[in-house]
Amino acid sequence: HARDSLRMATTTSTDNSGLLKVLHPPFEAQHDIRVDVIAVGTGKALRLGEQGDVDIVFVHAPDAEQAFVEAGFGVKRYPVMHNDFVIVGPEGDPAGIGVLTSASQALKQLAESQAVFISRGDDSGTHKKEKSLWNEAGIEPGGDWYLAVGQGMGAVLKIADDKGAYALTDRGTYLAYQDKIQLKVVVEGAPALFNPYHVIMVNPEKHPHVNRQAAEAYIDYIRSEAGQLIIRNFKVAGKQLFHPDVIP
Amino acid sequence: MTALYELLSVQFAYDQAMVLDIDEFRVAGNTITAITGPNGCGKTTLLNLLAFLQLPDSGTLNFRGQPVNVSNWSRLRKRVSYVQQKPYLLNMSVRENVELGLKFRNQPNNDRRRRSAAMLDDLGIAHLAERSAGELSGGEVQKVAIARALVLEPDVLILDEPFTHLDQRSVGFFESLITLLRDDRGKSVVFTSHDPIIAQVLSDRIYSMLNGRLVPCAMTNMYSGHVIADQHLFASSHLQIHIPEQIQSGTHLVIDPVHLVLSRSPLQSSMRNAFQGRIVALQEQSDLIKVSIDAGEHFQAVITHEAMRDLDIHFGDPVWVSFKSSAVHVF
Amino acid sequence: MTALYELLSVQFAYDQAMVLDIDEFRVAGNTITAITGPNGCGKTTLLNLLAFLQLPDSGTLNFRGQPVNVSNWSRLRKRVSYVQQKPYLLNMSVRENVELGLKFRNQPNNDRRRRSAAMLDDLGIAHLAERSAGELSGGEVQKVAIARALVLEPDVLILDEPFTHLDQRSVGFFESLITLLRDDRGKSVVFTSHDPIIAQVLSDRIYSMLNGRLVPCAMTNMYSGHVIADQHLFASSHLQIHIPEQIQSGTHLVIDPVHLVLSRSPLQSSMRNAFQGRIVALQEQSDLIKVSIDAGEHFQAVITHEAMRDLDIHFGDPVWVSFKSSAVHVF
Amino acid sequence: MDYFSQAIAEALVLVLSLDAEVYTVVWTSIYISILAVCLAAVTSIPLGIVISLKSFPGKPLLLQVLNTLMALPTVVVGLLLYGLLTRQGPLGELGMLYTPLAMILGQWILVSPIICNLTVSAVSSADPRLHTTCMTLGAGTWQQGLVFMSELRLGLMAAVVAGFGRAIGEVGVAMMLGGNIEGFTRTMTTAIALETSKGEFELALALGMLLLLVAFVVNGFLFRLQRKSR
Amino acid sequence: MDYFSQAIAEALVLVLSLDAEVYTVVWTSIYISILAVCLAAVTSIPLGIVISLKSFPGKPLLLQVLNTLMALPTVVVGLLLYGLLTRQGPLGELGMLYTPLAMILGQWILVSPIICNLTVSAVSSADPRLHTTCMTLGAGTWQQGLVFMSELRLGLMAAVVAGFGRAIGEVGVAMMLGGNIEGFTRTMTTAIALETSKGEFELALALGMLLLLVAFVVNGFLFRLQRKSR
Ligand SMILES: Nc1ncnc2c1ncn2[C@@H]1O[C@H](COP(=O)(O)OP(=O)(O)OP(=O)(O)O)[C@@H](O)[C@H]1O
Ligand SMILES: Nc1ncnc2c1ncn2[C@@H]1O[C@H](COP(=O)(O)OP(=O)(O)OP(=O)(O)O)[C@@H](O)[C@H]1O
Ligand SMILES: [Mg+2]
Ligand SMILES: [Mg+2]
Repeated sequence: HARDSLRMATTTSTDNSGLLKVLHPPFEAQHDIRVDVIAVGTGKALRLGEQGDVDIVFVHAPDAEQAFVEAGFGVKRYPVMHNDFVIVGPEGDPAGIGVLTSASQALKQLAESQAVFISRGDDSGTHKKEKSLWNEAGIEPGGDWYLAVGQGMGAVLKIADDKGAYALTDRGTYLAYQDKIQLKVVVEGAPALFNPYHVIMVNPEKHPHVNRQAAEAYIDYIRSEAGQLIIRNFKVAGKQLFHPDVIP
Repeated sequence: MTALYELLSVQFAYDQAMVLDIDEFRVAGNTITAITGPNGCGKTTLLNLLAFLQLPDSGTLNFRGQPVNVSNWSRLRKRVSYVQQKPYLLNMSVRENVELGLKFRNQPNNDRRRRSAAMLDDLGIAHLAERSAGELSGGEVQKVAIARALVLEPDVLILDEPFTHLDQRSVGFFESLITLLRDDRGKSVVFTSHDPIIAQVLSDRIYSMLNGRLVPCAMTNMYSGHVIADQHLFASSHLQIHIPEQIQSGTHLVIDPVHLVLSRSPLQSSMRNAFQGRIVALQEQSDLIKVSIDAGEHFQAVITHEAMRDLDIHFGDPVWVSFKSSAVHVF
Repeated sequence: MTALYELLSVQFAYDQAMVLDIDEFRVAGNTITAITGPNGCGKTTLLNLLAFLQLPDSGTLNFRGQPVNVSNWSRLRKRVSYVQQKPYLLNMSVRENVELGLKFRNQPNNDRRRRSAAMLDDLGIAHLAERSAGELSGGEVQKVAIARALVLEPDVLILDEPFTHLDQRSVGFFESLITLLRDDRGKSVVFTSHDPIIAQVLSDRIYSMLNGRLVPCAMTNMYSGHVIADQHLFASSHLQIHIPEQIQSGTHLVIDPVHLVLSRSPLQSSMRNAFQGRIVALQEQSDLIKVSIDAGEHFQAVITHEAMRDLDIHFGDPVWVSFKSSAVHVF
Repeated sequence: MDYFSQAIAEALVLVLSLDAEVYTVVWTSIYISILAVCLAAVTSIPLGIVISLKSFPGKPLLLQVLNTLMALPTVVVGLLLYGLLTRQGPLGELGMLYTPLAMILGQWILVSPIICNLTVSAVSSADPRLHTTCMTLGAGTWQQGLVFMSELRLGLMAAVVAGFGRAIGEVGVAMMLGGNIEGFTRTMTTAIALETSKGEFELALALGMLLLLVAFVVNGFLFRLQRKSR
Repeated sequence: MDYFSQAIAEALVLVLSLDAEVYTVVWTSIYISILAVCLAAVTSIPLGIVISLKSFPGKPLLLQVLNTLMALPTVVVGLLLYGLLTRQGPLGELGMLYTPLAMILGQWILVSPIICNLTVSAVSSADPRLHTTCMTLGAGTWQQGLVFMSELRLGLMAAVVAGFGRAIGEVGVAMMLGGNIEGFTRTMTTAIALETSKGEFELALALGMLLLLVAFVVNGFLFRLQRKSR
C-alpha cells in the first residue's frame, strides 16, 4: 500500500460503535493517510503501544493510560470525548437497585441480595471501572452470584440477558445491543460512571519508526472543530453516543 | 437332483469389456470341478460369481435351484468358502485370521479356539498360530488362507489357484484333503489351476475357458490355428485335423484325452483323424497311465494298465493316434 | 574370474528367529541358478539379500568381489532386477509401471516409450498397455512385473517363483526367454521355484534350502527320517540308507539324481546302497530321460537315451537303484 | 528474546505452582475435548466407513460437502448452536447455553467432519481385498465395520488424534457456548484468549505451552492404547 | 427460527450484492489460506514421507510431538509469531506484523503439523511392498518421494483438504498477525469475529455461510484436479 498509513490500536467498543467509520474518511482524504484500525481489548491495545506495533492508541482506561504515559510509552494523553457507563439488569429490577443514585451503593445492594452479576473479568476499561466501584463499596465480589466471564462487552450482555443478571456496561455497546436483549438500564447518571476517552501517541523516542507526523495530524484532527462535530453528531438508534471534550 | 450351481446365458463385463459369456454351466453336488485356461480368460471372474461376490450382468445364476440376487446373496455366502487368487490376511495373528469366519458365525470362543487349533495342526502350521500375519512367507500365507476357508466346513469350497506358492509336500497334502472332502464329507469343490496334471488327477469334471467362454474338457490337447471352412479342416501349425461339417470358424481346437485311440499300426475305421508319432513320456497316475505322443503336435492320451500291456507299446516307440472328427471342439 | 555373488558365513534373523544360516554360497556369472525348498525355508529372504534389499546380520556378502554395505547398495541395486514373490504394481497404467525403472534411470521419454512398448509386445501383453494396474488378472499382473524387471536389461535377474499364476504357454515362453538371456546376452539369473522339473530343466545349478541352510542339489530325492548313529544308517519311513560314518545326526537325506545308478539286476560293487523297485514314470527332457522308480520310497534318476537303450528297461519293469553312501547329504 | 524467556518462566510457574485455579481450567479443557472427541469418533467413524463402502447417487457431492465442513470456523459453529440454545431459540428451554454440555455439543460438530473425512480417506486407501475378504468370510454389516476399524486402526487413530487436537485447541465454540465463565466453563484456550486481550501475552503463551504439554500427555496415552490393541 | 432465516437472507444478500468490500474480504481469505496451504504441502508432505520411511532414534517421540502440534491453538501460533515480528522482537525490523505475509506464515505453522501427520499416517498405512518395489527398481530418494506422492495421492489430498479447511476457517492467527485491518488484512473469519463481537450474529452467520460456499468451490476445484491427475 503506497499511501502513508497510521496504525491505531483501539478498543473493540469504540470500533464496534461505528464512530470511526464516519470519523476517519475526512481525515484520510485530507491527509492522504490510511488509518489502519486494530480493534482489540484495552489491555492488548496498550500493550501493542508499549511494543511499538502501533502509532497511536485510542482507549478509555484512565489509570492504565496514566501509567502508560508515565512509563514513557506514550507522549501525552489528549482527552477526546466521553460517555458513561450504566448498570443494566433484568426487567422489573428484582434487586431493587434502580432507586439508588450512587453506583457503589447499587453494587453493594446487589451483593447483599445475591443477584447474579456478570463481570467482564478481562482487565478492560470497563472491568477496571467495575473493580474501582466494588472497591468504593468496600466489597470483594465473589461467590455463586458473581460470574467473571472474561469476554467482550457484547458477549457479557448476551450472557447477562440469558441468565437474567446484572452487568456494568458502556452505554454505546448497550445501545447497539438494545434490540437483541431484554435488559434495561437500572442505574445511570451517577458521577462515578463517567467514561472518558483519550488518544495517546506512542513515544517516537522509544520507537523511532512511529509515524509521528501522521499521529500528530490525527490528534489535531480529532480535537479540531470538524472532528469534534462529527463525534457530537454521531448517533446510534437516534441517540447521541459520545460527548466531545474540546467543544462544549 | 438339482444342480449345485446352474448358470444360464450368463454375461459379465468390467466397464465395457465383456469378460464372461457362458451359455450353460452346471456344477453337480459332491463333485470336484476344475477350471483351466490361459491368463485373463475369466476364471477368477467366474469364481467371483460362484462365491456370490458379484452378480451376473444378465442371465441366471442359481444355487441349489434358487436364483441368486442381492437380497439373498449375503446369506448364501455363508454356505461357501472362497480362497481368492491372492488371499488377503488381516493384520492380526494367524489364529485370529483363521477364527474370523467362525466369529462372524457367532461361534463361542472356546469352540473357535478348538477348531482353529485343530485346523492349523492338520495343515502343519500350528507353530505359526501366534505369529502376526504380516510376518509370513508366501506359502505360509497361502496355507493360512486355506485354513481360514476350511475351518468353516462349508458345503462348497471355491479355490482360485490354491496350489500357488505351496511346496510339493503341501500340494500333495491338499490334493488328498480335497479328495477326502468330497469322498468322506460329501462336500463340493470348484478350483482353478494352470497345472493340467493336477486338474486332471483331482477333478471329476474339467472345464477349459477361453475368452470368457467355457468348454467342458481339459486344455491338455489344445491347438491354435484356423478353420479351412469348405474342406472341413482345422489347420494348426503342424497338422490338419478333420472337424465336423457344421463348424465354420474358430481359432482353437481341443480334444479330450479320453477320446484318443492308440495303436501300433494305422487303423481301418470310421475315425477321420489318424497321425503317426512317438511316445515321449509315460506317467502312472492313480490307476491310469498318461501317454504323451509327439506327432507334429503333442497329444496326451490316458489309457489303462491293461491297454498298455495289450498294446505292448514302450517309451520311444512309434505309435498311431486316432480320433473321430466329432471328438474335437473348435471355438 | 570372481564370482557374481559370494556369501560367506551369512546369517539373517527376523526378530529373534534365525532364518538364514549359510556357510558358503557362490553364484557364477552367466549362469542360471535355481533354489528350491519347502515353504518358509528362507528362499525369499535369501533373494532379498541378493537383490540388496536387506543386509546380512553377520557374515560377508560380496557382489563381483565387492563387499555390499549401506554405502553402496543403492547403487548396486541398479545392476539387478528383482521380481518379488508377490509383485506390487503401482496404481498407474501398465505402461507407466513398465517404464518406472527406466524413469528412475533418467532415460529420455521417447526411449522409455519405445522400450516399454517393445517389451510388452514381446510378452504378448501389448493390449494391456493403457489399462490401469488395478484391473488386471493374476497372471497379467505377474507378466507386467516381469516386463518391468526385464525392460531394465539388468546384469542379474532375480525371480521369486516367477511362474506362479502364469498359464502354460507363458511359462514356456519365459523359460526360453531366461535361457536366451543367459546364452545370447550373457546375463545371470537366480530364481526360486516349487516345481522341481522347471528348476532342473532350466538351471545350471540347483540349490535346495531347508531351515535356512543351502544344500547344493535338487530336492527331488529328499527323504525325512532320522540317523541311527552307531550303525551309520539313515532310517526313512520305508528304507534304511547307508550314510558316511562321520554323520551323527540329521532329519533329512538328499541324493542327487545324477548319482543314482540303474540296473536290471543287483550289482556287485562298492556301492553300499541298492534297492529294488519298479519304473512308474518316464519322461523325455531335453536330451535326457527322467526315470521315476518306486522302491518303497520314490527315486528319480536321470539317464541318457543310449543308457536307456543299452539297459533295455521299460515302463513298469522292475529295476535296481544303487548309490554310494558318499552320494547322500544328510542335514 | 525477553518475551519468550519470560513466557517459558511463567509456564514453569504455572506447572509447578499447581494452582487450583489452573488445575480446574486444565481439567475442564481435557474432559470437554475428550468427551467431544469420543462422541465424534463413535458417530463419525461408522458413518465414514458406511459412506465409503456404499455407492449411492450423490456420493461425490456428499464427500465434497463433508470436505467443506472441515472449513467450519469455530465461531460459526458457536453461532449456529447459539441460535438453537439461546433463550429465544428452539432449544432455549433446556438452559444448555453457557454449560460444558453446550461446549461438548459444539466441539462434536466441529470435530465430526474431520474424523469422518479422514475415515473415508483411510477406507478408500485400504486394500480392496479387505472388503472382499470380509464378504467371503460371511461378515454381517456390523461385523464388517468392526473388522475395518481394527484393520485401519492406524489411519483411524490419526483421525482421532487430529480431531482431539482440533477440539482441545479451539476457542470459538468454547467462548461462544461456554462463555469463559471462571471456574465453570473456562478452558485453557479461552483463558489464553482472555490473557491475550488483556495484553498479558507472556502469560497467554505460557498457558499455550501448558496446553501443548497436556496434549502431549494425552497423545502419549492414546499411543500406548493403540500399541496395546495390536 | 427467525435467527436462522434472517441469517440465510443476509447470506443471500451478501452473495448477490457483489459488494466490493465483501469481495475483498473473500479474496483475502482465499489467497492467504491457499498460499499457506501450498507452502505447508510443499514442506510437510516430503517431511512426512521422509519421517515415516526412515527409522532413527527418537522417532516415536518426534511422532508424538508432531501429533501434539496439531493441538496448537491458533492464538498461540499468533502469540509466537507476534513475539518474533513485534517491533521489539528479533524480526521486528522487517515490519511484517499486520501484513498478509505474517498471516501466511502463521497459517503455515498451523497447517504444517496437520499435513505432516496425515502424510505420516498415509505412508504408514501404505502397502509395504510399495517401498521395496521402489528400491528394487533403483529409485533415488527424490524419485521415491515422487512415487509415494503419486501412489498415496488419495490420502495426501485428504491431508491437504484438511489443512485448507483449518487455514480458511481459523481466526486466531488472522486476528493476531493480520490485525483485522479493513481492506487489507480482514478475512472472512476475522469479519465473522468482528460482527459477532458487535452482536450482529445474523450477519456473522451469513458470512460463515459465505465462507463455507467458498470452501465448497475450492474443494470442488481440488477434487477436479485430483481426478485429472489420475
Ligand atoms: N477389476 C477389473 N476391471 C477391469 N477389467 C478386469 C478387472 N479384473 C479383471 N479384468 C479383466 O478381465 C479379464 C478376466 O480376468 P480374470 O481375473 O477373470 O482372469 P483369469 O482367468 O482369472 O486370469 P489369471 O489366470 O491371470 O488369473 C482379464 O482380461 C482382466 O484383464
Ligand atoms: N517379516 C518377517 N518377520 C518375521 N518372520 C518372517 C518375516 N518374513 C518371513 N519370515 C519367516 O522367515 C522364514 C523364511 O521366510 P521366507 O519368506 O524366506 O521363506 P520362503 O522360503 O520364501 O517360503 P515360501 O516358499 O513360502 O515363499 C519363514 O519362517 C517366515 O515365517
Ligand atoms: Mg485369476
Ligand atoms: Mg518365498
